[in-house]
Amino acid sequence: MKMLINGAERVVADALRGMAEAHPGLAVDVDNRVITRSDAPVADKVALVSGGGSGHEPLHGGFVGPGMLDAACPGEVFTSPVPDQILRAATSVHGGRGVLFVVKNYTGDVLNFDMAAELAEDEGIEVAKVLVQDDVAVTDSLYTAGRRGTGGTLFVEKLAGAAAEEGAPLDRVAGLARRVADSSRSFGVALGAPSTPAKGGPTFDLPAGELEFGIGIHGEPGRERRAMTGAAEIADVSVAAVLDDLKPTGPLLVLVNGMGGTPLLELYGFHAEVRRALRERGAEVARTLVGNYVTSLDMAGCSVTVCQVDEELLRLWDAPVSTPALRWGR
Amino acid sequence: MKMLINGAERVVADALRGMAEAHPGLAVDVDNRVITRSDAPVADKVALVSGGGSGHEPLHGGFVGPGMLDAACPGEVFTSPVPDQILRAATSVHGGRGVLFVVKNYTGDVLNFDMAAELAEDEGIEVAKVLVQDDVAVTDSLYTAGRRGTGGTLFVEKLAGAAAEEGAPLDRVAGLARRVADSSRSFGVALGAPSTPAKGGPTFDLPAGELEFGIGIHGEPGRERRAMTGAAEIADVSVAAVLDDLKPTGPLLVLVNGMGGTPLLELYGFHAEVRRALRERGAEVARTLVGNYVTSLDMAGCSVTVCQVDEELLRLWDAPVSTPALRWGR
Amino acid sequence: MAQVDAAFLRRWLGRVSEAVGREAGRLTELDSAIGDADHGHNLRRGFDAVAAGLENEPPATPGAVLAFAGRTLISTVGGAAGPLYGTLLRRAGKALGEEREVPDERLGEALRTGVDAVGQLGGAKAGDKTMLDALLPAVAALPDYAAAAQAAREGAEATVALRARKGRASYLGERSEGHMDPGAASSALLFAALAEVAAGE
Amino acid sequence: MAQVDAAFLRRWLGRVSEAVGREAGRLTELDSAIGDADHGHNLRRGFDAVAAGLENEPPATPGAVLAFAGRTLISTVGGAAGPLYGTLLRRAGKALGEEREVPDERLGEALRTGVDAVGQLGGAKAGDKTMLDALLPAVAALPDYAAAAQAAREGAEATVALRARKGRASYLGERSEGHMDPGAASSALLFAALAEVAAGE
Ligand SMILES: Nc1ncnc2c1ncn2[C@@H]1O[C@H](COP(=O)(O)OP(=O)(O)O)[C@@H](O)[C@H]1O
Ligand SMILES: Nc1ncnc2c1ncn2[C@@H]1O[C@H](COP(=O)(O)OP(=O)(O)O)[C@@H](O)[C@H]1O
Ligand SMILES: [Mg+2]
Ligand SMILES: [Mg+2]
Ligand SMILES: [Mg+2]
Ligand SMILES: [Mg+2]
Repeated sequence: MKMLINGAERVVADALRGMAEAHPGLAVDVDNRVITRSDAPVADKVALVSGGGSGHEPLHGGFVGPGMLDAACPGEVFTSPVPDQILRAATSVHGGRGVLFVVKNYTGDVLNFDMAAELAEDEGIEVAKVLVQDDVAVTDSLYTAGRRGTGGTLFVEKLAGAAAEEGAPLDRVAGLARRVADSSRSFGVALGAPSTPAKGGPTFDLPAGELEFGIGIHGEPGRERRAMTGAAEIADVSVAAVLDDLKPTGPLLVLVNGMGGTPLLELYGFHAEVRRALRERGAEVARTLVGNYVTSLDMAGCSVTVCQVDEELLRLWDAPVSTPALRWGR
Repeated sequence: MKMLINGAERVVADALRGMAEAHPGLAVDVDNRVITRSDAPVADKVALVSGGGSGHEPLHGGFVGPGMLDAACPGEVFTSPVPDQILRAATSVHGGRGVLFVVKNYTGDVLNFDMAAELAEDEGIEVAKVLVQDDVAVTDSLYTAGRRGTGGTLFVEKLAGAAAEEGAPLDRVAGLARRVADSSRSFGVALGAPSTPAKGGPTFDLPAGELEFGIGIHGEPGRERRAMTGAAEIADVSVAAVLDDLKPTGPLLVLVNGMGGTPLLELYGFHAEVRRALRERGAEVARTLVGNYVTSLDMAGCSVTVCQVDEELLRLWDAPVSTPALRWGR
Repeated sequence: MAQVDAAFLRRWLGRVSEAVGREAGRLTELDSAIGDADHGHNLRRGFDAVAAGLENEPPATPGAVLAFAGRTLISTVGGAAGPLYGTLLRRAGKALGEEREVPDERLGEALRTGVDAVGQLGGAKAGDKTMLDALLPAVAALPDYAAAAQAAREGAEATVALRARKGRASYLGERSEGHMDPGAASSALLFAALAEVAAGE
Repeated sequence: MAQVDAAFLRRWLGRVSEAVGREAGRLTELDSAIGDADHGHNLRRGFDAVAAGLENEPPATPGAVLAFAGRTLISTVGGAAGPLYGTLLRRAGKALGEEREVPDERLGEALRTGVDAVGQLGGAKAGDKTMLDALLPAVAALPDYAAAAQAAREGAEATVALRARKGRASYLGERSEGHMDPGAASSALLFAALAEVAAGE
């Protein structure tokens, strides 16, 4: 598998150098692998720190900036960051009002962020944590590590980021973040496997006529293989999965997300089918995002995320945001 | 080859439906395949119309909005739009001060836009045309159809769009657009072929250890095959190709563009190498864009575009723009 | 046969539509080697529309049939081939005027006029590895339909060895050699269909 | 052999580093079947750092060697395995205290303490198809190093039939059956190396 890289070991460091030179609004500590707002620490503001394995770009580094994250810690490809790195991020953006860790629910992420939280508290920084676990493909039971965090992360980071920007205190920002996490549901489908630099090729084989349903964003195989089908049916299945679980009673934010290898042309067409399926089920859509936001390297496929919102959350969604990947208002 | 579609014939229509529901700032005429600013026609403003084959998203539809294009006409995948469609776009956005056609230099695009220009002039609309021909991989000689238009199109559309927004008359907007086109150079590399819906699979075979140098954005094979190499060398070759041709004497806009199938993680790493190569050659970089802007469906690969700017062009670059794919300022 | 009427030309274009439908995959395959893999599918869309339109409201004169077909190709095909083939037929139709029947020679002249217009519009010459390499020998052989079909086929075959100087195949430089030009291949289909319809009379 | 010192543990971890370097591809391959294809490469990065650190500034006590190794794994590996293996060694190191030599039994107890900490941190139990399925039988067999290595290997083999209940393999549900757990496989490497070093004494 050919890749546009200088070698598997250098991928993350090279990408950080490239981000540093691309975005004047970011300060990138390449050696310690921490991306912060260039104006951090912002005094008297709750700081948001997130992170996770690399390979999901623009998540999380592309969401650093006013109105969203204060810092992101990218780990190796598909590998959670280490506690030292998270601690460094927290200390460098802490503006005196505490830090919220936005953590996707994977064993590795949870363990490393928890260790970092202990270290940060040792240094006198108040830390709260929100766990994103929106992927309905995973049964949340004693028999699993719990639901994965995927597309819902974007909603949590945007809405909690907006609340922090407005000056809300840590408990309020954390409470709001948890409310958003609780109101988000995702479901993903893969048409092919991603190729990781470490493996040097696809992480699983997917025969020509088959799809993986209920995939994550780390090149894990999905819950189930099904025969290849069209965009309409994939949308029906995905929408049913998220709505049956969420049972929304109010308007939704909708993210139709590309996994990295699906052309935007196809993603827009898929979005049309998602909207049809939502309409058929009587769901009300307040805002939409279509694009590659929470990716899995070059995986062909897509995911649907919905988040039920009220007036406050909608206002926070519309609030200005200025990051490399999400930018509107002012 | 699996695709997230409902059938090859429906791809473009479905995508337009999906765009219509994704972007309230756009008005999409799905039947006639015309995407316009929802506030078009804007009175007393030169209108910018572009278009070309589909499969290059976000180009052009994603660049419709205040500060950039007034309308885009998407053709079938990799197929120029037809004159009727372009005419309809022109008439629906014409605000009384003429229309500028931004045309990528391909035989099909040139012929169809020229036919549309004749029809529009028959209807009393003043039309000017700028031809984008920035791809240095093609020798511009009697023995070719001339240089292709690729990444430079984004610069032309942004800068001319900003000039139009400021109220400049048609001859000024057209002159500026031509100046930008003349100052832009691109070079692209493919790590694999894209798959088109019509063909149902890759448009060319690329053996494991080889790269295509000097590719376009339509799945055409490149000028030359070379042995696979790392990001650093690919950057060296690309930067040398554009700089040797442009011989810049002033600051540059730089676009490090993904072709659709290369992960953003890799693209950032490649950007780092492009910047190194530019530095080594003494080039000055004023602004940068890294991402998938002018794509070739799911093709793995990248291109480098540079555009020499002066103070006026830099001011126009920084001017507000509000489109699905490019958005800043106000 | 010495005269052609509107029905004859409608039969021709109907048969072209069938042939292009059958061969769309092959034409797109040829275009994928040195182009952008759309030629067959574009032409199929266009000639389907032509055939459907001719069936719905059959024009009464040879000139009107060709003009209608040309306009339809221009507004449905796109790409390079749409305006080129569209112009060919539109100009040929114009040249035929309003008569209800024209002699073979007049059709031949009209098609030559159309092919000249293709040359003017696209700026290509014989040997540039384009549709003209099939079209030019074909119209030169008219009004002998069988000879025209053979000339078009041979002209298309001969493009294999050429280096492209026009269209997107020209981007490939010497790598364009060794492949048949897709537009020349579709032009051969056009004249094969013409010969078949003429032979069937 | 009845006593272990810092040099013994440094030899152990050096050999683990070699084994993980050799087997990184296989471990990542196992992780690609039911995980995210990084386990081998992550551990190699971590144990490379451990080996390099131990060479630069060799700690003088068995406890310090393990504590250093644990801290290094935590700050270089990431993912699930980093904190888990890191905690195992850090806790074991703590349990060994400051003595310069400890009997085999004390090392066994310390490693049992470490493995218990892994269970507490990750919340997994025997049979959940994790590294614990190799670690638990291994530390139970200590201080017999050879028996521990064999128990770890058999424990890893036995994970093939299990359905995962922890870690990302649990997302696969029944599809996780039929594959060896990568963490159990790397645990087997750890105890194989320990037995080799012990046998070499
Ligand atoms: N300038 C030209 N003059 C004549 N024929 C041309 C010219 N450019 C292209 N062609 C013909 O058009 C064919 C390609 O048609 P098509 O694939 O439909 O268009 P596109 O290249 O826009 O995708 C070529 O094979 C060639 O025969
Ligand atoms: N909760 C847990 N308890 C014990 N071991 C676990 C747990 N979760 C995962 N593991 C072990 O970690 C291994 C995966 O490690 P690694 O691939 O490095 O981490 P990640 O899953 O974060 O990519 C699994 O094979 C399993 O043995
Ligand atoms: Mg991992
Ligand atoms: Mg084309
Ligand atoms: Mg073509
Ligand atoms: Mg793993």
